[in-house]
Amino acid sequence: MIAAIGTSSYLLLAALLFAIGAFGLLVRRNPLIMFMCIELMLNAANLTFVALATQLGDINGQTAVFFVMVVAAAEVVVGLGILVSILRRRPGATADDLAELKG
Amino acid sequence: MSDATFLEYVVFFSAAIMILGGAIGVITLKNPVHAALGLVLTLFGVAVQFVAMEAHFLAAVQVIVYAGAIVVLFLFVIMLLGVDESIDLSIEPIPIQRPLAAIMGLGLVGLLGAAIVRAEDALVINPGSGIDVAGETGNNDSNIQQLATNLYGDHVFAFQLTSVLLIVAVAGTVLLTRKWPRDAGSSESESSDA
Amino acid sequence: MLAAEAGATGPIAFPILTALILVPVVGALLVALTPKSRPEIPKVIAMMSTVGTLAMSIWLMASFETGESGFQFVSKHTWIEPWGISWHLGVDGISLFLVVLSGVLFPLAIAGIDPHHDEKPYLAWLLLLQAGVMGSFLSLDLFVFFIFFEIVLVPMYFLIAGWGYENRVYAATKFFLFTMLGSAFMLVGLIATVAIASRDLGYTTFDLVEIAEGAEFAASTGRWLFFAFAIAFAVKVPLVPVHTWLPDAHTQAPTAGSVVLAGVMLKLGTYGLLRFGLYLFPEASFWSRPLWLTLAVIGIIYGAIAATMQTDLKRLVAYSSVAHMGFIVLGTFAFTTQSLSGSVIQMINHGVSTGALFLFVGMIYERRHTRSIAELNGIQKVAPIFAAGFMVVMLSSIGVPGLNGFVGEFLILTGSFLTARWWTVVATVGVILAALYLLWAYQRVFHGEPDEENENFPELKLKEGLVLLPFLGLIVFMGVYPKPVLDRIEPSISALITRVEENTDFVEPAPTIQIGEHDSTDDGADMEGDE
Amino acid sequence: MLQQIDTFVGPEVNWFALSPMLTLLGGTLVLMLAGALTPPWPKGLYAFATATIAGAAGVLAMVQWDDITDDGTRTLVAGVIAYDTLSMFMTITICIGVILVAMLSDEYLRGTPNDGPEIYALYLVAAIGGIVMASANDLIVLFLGLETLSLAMYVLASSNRRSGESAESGIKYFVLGGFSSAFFLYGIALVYGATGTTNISEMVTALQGGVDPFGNESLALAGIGLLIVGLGFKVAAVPFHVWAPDVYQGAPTPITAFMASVGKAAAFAAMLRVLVIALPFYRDDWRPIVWVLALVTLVVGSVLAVVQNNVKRMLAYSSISHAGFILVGVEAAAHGAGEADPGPGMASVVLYLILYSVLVIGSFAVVTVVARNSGGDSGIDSFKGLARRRPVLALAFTVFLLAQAGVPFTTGFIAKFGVIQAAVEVDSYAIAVVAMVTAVIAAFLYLRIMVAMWTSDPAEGAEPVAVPFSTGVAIAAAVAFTIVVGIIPGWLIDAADQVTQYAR
Amino acid sequence: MADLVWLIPAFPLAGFLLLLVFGRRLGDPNAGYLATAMVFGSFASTVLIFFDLLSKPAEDRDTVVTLFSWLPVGTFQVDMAFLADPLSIAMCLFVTGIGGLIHLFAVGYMHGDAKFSKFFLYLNLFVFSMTLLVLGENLLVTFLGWEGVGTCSYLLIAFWHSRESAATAGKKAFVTNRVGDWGVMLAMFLAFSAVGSLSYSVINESAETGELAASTASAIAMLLLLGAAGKSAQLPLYIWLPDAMEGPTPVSALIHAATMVTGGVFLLTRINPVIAASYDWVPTTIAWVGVITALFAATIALAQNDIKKVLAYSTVSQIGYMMLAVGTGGYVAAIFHMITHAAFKALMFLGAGSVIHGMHEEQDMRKMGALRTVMPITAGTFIVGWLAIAGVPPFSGFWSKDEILLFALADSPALYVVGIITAILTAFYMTRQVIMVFFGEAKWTSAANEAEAPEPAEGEEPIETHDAHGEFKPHESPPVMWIPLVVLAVLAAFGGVLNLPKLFGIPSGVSYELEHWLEPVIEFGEADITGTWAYDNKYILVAIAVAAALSGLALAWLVYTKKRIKPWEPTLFANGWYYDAAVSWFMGTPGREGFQVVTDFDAKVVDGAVNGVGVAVKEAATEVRKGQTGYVRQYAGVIGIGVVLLLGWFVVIRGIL
Repeated sequence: MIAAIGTSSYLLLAALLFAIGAFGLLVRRNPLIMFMCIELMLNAANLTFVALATQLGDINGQTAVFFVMVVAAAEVVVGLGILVSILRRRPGATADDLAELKG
Repeated sequence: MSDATFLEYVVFFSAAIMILGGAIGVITLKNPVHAALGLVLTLFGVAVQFVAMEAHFLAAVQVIVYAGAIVVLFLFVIMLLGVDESIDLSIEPIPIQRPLAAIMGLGLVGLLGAAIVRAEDALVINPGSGIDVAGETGNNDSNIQQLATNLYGDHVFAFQLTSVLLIVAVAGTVLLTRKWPRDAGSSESESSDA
Repeated sequence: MLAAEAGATGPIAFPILTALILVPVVGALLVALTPKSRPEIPKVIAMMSTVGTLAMSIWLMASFETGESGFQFVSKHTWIEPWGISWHLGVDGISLFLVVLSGVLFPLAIAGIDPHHDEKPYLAWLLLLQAGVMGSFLSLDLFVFFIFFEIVLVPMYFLIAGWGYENRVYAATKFFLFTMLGSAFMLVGLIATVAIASRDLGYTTFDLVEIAEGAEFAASTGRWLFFAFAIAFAVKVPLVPVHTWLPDAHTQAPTAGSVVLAGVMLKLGTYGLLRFGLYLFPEASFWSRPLWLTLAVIGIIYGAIAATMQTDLKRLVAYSSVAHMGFIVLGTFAFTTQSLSGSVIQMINHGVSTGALFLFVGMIYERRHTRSIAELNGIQKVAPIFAAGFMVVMLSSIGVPGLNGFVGEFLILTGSFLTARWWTVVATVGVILAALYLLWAYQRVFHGEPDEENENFPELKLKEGLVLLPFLGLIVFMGVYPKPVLDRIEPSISALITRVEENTDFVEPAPTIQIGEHDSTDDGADMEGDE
Repeated sequence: MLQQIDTFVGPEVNWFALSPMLTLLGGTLVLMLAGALTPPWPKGLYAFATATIAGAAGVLAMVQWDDITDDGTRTLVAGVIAYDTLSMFMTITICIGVILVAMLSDEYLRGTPNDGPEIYALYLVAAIGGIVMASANDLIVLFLGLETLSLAMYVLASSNRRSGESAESGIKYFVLGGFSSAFFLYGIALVYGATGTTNISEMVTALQGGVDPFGNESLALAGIGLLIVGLGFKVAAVPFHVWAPDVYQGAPTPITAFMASVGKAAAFAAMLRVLVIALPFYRDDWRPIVWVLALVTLVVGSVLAVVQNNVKRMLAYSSISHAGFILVGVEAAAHGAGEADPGPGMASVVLYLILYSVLVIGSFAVVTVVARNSGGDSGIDSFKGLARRRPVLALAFTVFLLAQAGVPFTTGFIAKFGVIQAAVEVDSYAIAVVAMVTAVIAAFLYLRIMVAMWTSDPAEGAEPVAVPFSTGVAIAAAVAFTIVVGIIPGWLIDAADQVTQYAR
Repeated sequence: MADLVWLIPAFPLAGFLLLLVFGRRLGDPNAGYLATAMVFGSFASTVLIFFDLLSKPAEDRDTVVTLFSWLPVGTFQVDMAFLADPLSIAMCLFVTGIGGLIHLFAVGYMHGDAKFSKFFLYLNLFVFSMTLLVLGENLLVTFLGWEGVGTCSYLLIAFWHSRESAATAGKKAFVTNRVGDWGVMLAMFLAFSAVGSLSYSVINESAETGELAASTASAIAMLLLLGAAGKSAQLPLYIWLPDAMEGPTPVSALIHAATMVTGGVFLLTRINPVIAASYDWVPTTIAWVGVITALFAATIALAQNDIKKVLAYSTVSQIGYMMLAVGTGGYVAAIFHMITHAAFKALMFLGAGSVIHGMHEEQDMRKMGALRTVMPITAGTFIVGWLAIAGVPPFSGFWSKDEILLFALADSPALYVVGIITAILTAFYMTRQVIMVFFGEAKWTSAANEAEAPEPAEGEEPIETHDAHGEFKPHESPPVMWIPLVVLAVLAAFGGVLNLPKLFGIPSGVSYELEHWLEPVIEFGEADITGTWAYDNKYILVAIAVAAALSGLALAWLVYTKKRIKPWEPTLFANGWYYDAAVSWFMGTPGREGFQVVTDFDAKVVDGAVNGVGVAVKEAATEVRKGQTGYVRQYAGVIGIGVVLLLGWFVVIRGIL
């Protein structure tokens, strides 16, 4: 008899996704893709929320996910706004090109 | 019964593959457009998992908002700015960056994994619990109702707060895209209202 | 016990001590507010305020209850109620004359020295400085003491950095950071003292007297706390090896700065050791006395040796301060009535003598624009009166009997010999060295034939003479008739020693044989003229 | 717990209790609409309106303060908002920050395309976010507040489109901010998993006795770790401080002032909420971390500040070391977390926050004026001889710098004293000593600026600095506050001491 | 009457103050006369008090006059008090008396000096301090005078301070004396810690009653001996005295011959009970220090050519005799010799001054000779002094020196032998001097040329003092200068009557006057030599002494007049056994280098450490800030590492435990 899929499997999956997202943010230079990585991390969090909500039989977790989605949307909007305003002036700039401020 | 569990397995693993594959795609594909598509894949996978966990409404929202709005937004910007030229990932200008990333990634997986595994015994799913209220009430919209009640009940303040968040988005984009010397279109702001 | 007497004295009608602090502050504000169009006003205001302060301090001394060991003119008002901090001021024999000294030095420094540029801020800073030192000497509340102890850094920093000589910024910064580092530990120790004391007292208070009377510190705790305080004071004194800020600060500071620094600010350290070392932590101070005695003796010899080899006259005087302050610390930690009284009176005398020395060096710099001993010579031939004045001050600094320097040194050594014999034997060597470096410097600067730079060295001006006169007067008076001062100091000192004896197994040694008793009666008032 | 839609009744809402936030929200909307519909207002009016609104909110908060001290604390709107002295104290702090920043933004924006209502609207809305963070009784709400604040900050940081630095700081702040808030969110998720709730009150009850419902704490622990990451990022605690210097330097100076005051205040308030109030039963787990964070933050902040040559950057690093000081206070608060007598830790933190906010805004106000005069260059050279060109301004800056150095008779000293006292009360001497020593190192930095102002002559061709009216008022107010409260701080300390009666 | 003792110092003090204010206005010579008058005033009051004491019974011939309480701290009570007793009054008599004469002489000698009034200012201050030293009721008042005279001697030696050598000599004198003062101060501390007082009465009483432990007494005595060695120019601290001759000659006469340098002897006499109460080796040490110094200085005097240097070394030698007396318990003899020595040495110094004056500041005896022809009075008086010091009866020196030798023999033959040898040498070198200066052929005619072109070193000295005749010729000094010479000559000749021994049927009524006078003070310490072989055979001693003196004279006559024997003046003696040179070398080279090392240590190591910290912080900061690269991705990396560390702590360390 095979054990049913435990919540922990979902959690592990989420953790993996989260790690990938974080890793991506560190290795990718294209700011857009860095945003995407952040989205990946947020999704991992969502997955965790839902998994735990199911586990706990508590709806709050799902509500949280709902809010997270709104936040993600707003974040992307603002982020892209900033990005656009930069890339307008400096087309094709990568994250590494924006390093005048240092020290 | 065992079919059910088997089906669960199929769903879970296929979705997991979608998620991880998409994620890998995001961080490996050179072309941003492809990366965006990878992101879509991941999002869909997550949506599937939501369904598997009977969070139907969330699954729907996931598809609509994420895949629908956000990714479109990404693609839109990519098109707008034409940042589709690809960056060579084989070279890494910052010396210790990759090792750093590796340490962090593995560290995260390892430590979070450890935490989850240690919590596992307490987390074995027990069918029947969970939020499958359909069984209890026979009302198929139960999940949505539940969510709604919770949203407008306990979380009404947070719900209202999201509007403030959106105000920020609006004001921000207005500010960021106002014409300074010569500057066209506040396209983002419109799309954010969508 | 002290608290009781303080209560007995009670707050008096006119809060003179608060006035002593506030008058300079007001003066500073007025100076700062004077319009640019009237450049002569600031000095007038400054003089008025400092002279007023002086008058008050004289009145304080006059109406001081001789033979009273407790705190007098106590005024106490709640200040920061939630932290148990109160504006608690008072004087006793230990602080009285330091207050008077601060009162005396500032008007002279302001009258005697001209800052050359930006007089307005200069005077404002000086006045704030006076308020600061007054506050530190008068406060009986740990918090109040600390803030004054700390605040004096600011005016002094600006005085050095703004009106100093070639290396002023370096010196000022060094001075500021060095001292601040010391008080960093002190602040922690101070708060810890209060925290621990509050466990005994049952309530939180920063009141020095209440803590000293009410709280019992376990030996180990007390020692830690004491050291936290002592570091700050050791830096301020300064004791070798944390003294190196002093030569730079002294050398680079403007003359008035040096005068005040040597005259008053160094005393904050020794005063602190008395007030917050011996009084607050008798056990710890007694326990650690070998360390302090050793450091003091090292300071005496080391400072003297370093002074001997200096090529910069002002630096030489600065190092001589290190040596002299060493005597004070020696006396402080010898725990005898003589040595402690000697320390207190030596604080005054060192303030007067070294202050005067710095004035002279300043005048030399005004005339020759150099402090280098090598570039000065034969001044006595062209400016005999100037040289004579310098000679008197120098002799007092050497410690020639009949002048003030001797009184303090001799009392310190006599007293220390009872409890710290071998340290004293070494310390006395410092007396020889003092003669060595000062006379050598004097010979190089004043004796010989003046060369062409020095042969037009202007003689002492009347104004300068008038500024120096009080110094010389004090030097002679304190040397010949220190009794009135000693009489006011002694009761507080004996009280202090009693406190140490109560808290340790220390017993002040008495001479082994006692023969005959002394009648210091028949003070032929007419005969004093002949001394 | 499921009821039919028709029978649904939402939680009762105490509108009065929410009035500060509502005022600010209303103000935001008015400004937004004004921006969209009305022709540009006469100069200075936006700023004035903003200040008025913030002032009104602050006054309301004070009124509520009495209300709270009279009939005690409670939670609002289904228990997601804490209605207590802590939130009110922070509300007032934030409102003061907004007022001052608005005053010094006016002139700064004059003549730029940004001279519209949006910036001010963002100030107000960010203030809402901060207040929510400070008074959240639910982690999700706290997260939303944090995002509101952060998003506004991202925009503001990059709002000066003429300067590449501004844009760069914006993007950096955004990327790293998103990164860290993802951690924070994941942390919430894990804690939720461990405790079964995101509501702080329920969390505390769930954790009573330190045992979580599943008898296994590893999720909770991991979650706490991630929460600290998120918070540490917001308060710029080493090693999560990396963004601060660049962003502070790159952002428009008034914005920097806003970040350093309102941003920090809100973030630390959130930290108190999450760690001290929500997780007292894990205090032995997170206290050492806070200790270490405080230590490295103090050291790195002060040491790195010494070698900077740009005043804005110096102040950025110094604000990092100040964050270290506040962390010392948090560490002190940790000892008494959840106890009947929590000790002076929290009080010292909020006291430090309000005092430091005014200080730092004042400092940046001076920098705004000076940098503006020297074509936006805030290098230390542009401060040379300021005392000759504008003695009063130099004096004001000196006051701020001395206060930051912790010199007596200024609020800076009171703040440091409070924190050190709190730390010593709970016997964490080591960190107290370290804090004081690093304060000395940091003092060197302030001395450098003072030397530049007082003892060196102005660069040739440096015309006297023009001090705009509103900015001047702001500076004057800040100086007055710094000195007056520095001399009579009793009342403020009393107020701060009350925040330990928090609701949850 | 005796309680007017304060008048004695009061006069010179008044003089000092008056000159301080009006000195310049009075000018030359009135300032001088004022000062002289003051000193004679104090001499007069001394005489009055002397007779007052004389009128009292011997046992209560001491009066303490307390002016005011000086340093009252707890058990430590020091009064500004004077003690008028036989010893102090005896000292005061010759201090003020001879001092007055020297003042008078100086009026003429310093005539025309630019700083005439300042000179007398200092002189009066000196007399004031000296009287304090003598009259002090306790060690501290004595110390006050002790340091006062030291300071005045510093000021007066360096009086012509633009001359480098003078300035150096002054400094040397002060610092060397300070070394002695170290001993005196420690002695005072010890005395206070032992008996709780510094007043002589208490200290001596405790010594007499035996309450003062022998060890303590010895320590006090030895420490005071160190002080005495400094003040009285004994080995090893004598080096300052020869250089002190840089000062004006009246100063050499007053301070460095007659009065100040005897202070050490006086101090030891003052505390004679303590010496008596200490271990036996203490007085022995004193005696040997004295006698060795005597011999040592005499040898050096043999080879000096500077007229004043000879007298200086002879002074050292003579004081050595006094120390010998003190060490052998002959306190009366010591004081006796002190008084006679004061007379004849002052006489000779003033004579030398007169000679120098007449020779226009020439001090080298090789350029003199046959001066008796041109300055008869000076020559005559000088010869009296010469006979006195040579110990030729009946001149005063003979009596006092004989007394000392008596005690020496009573103590130990060795001391006596050395004493006699010294006596011979003394006679020899003094004769040598007299011959070189006053007899033989005149070499000063050749010295004329030098005088025309005076050495730059003496540039500021007035070449022509009072008579302005062109061509060079030594001349007799004016009356104001020779009158004192005559008076002193009389004293030098007949001073012996003060303390005639019972010999050759001298009526016992007049014998041992001084001894009876001093009885109450020194009775405890005075050694009782009656019954010793020496005491019983005084005649032999007298004979030996006379023989010694005459042989010395004869030898010198043969050498320097008859030229029968080649003069033997080894450079070793001429250079004072290189002792001074060695000390100066040590101070100059290793001592100075040592100081330099310490100073460098301070600058480099101690201060270097302080600055090093600052540098270190900056270095560290510059390193660390390199980490702040500006790459947002790297920042993310840093944060990530932080995350991993935190999770590590929470999950692993806290979680697994």
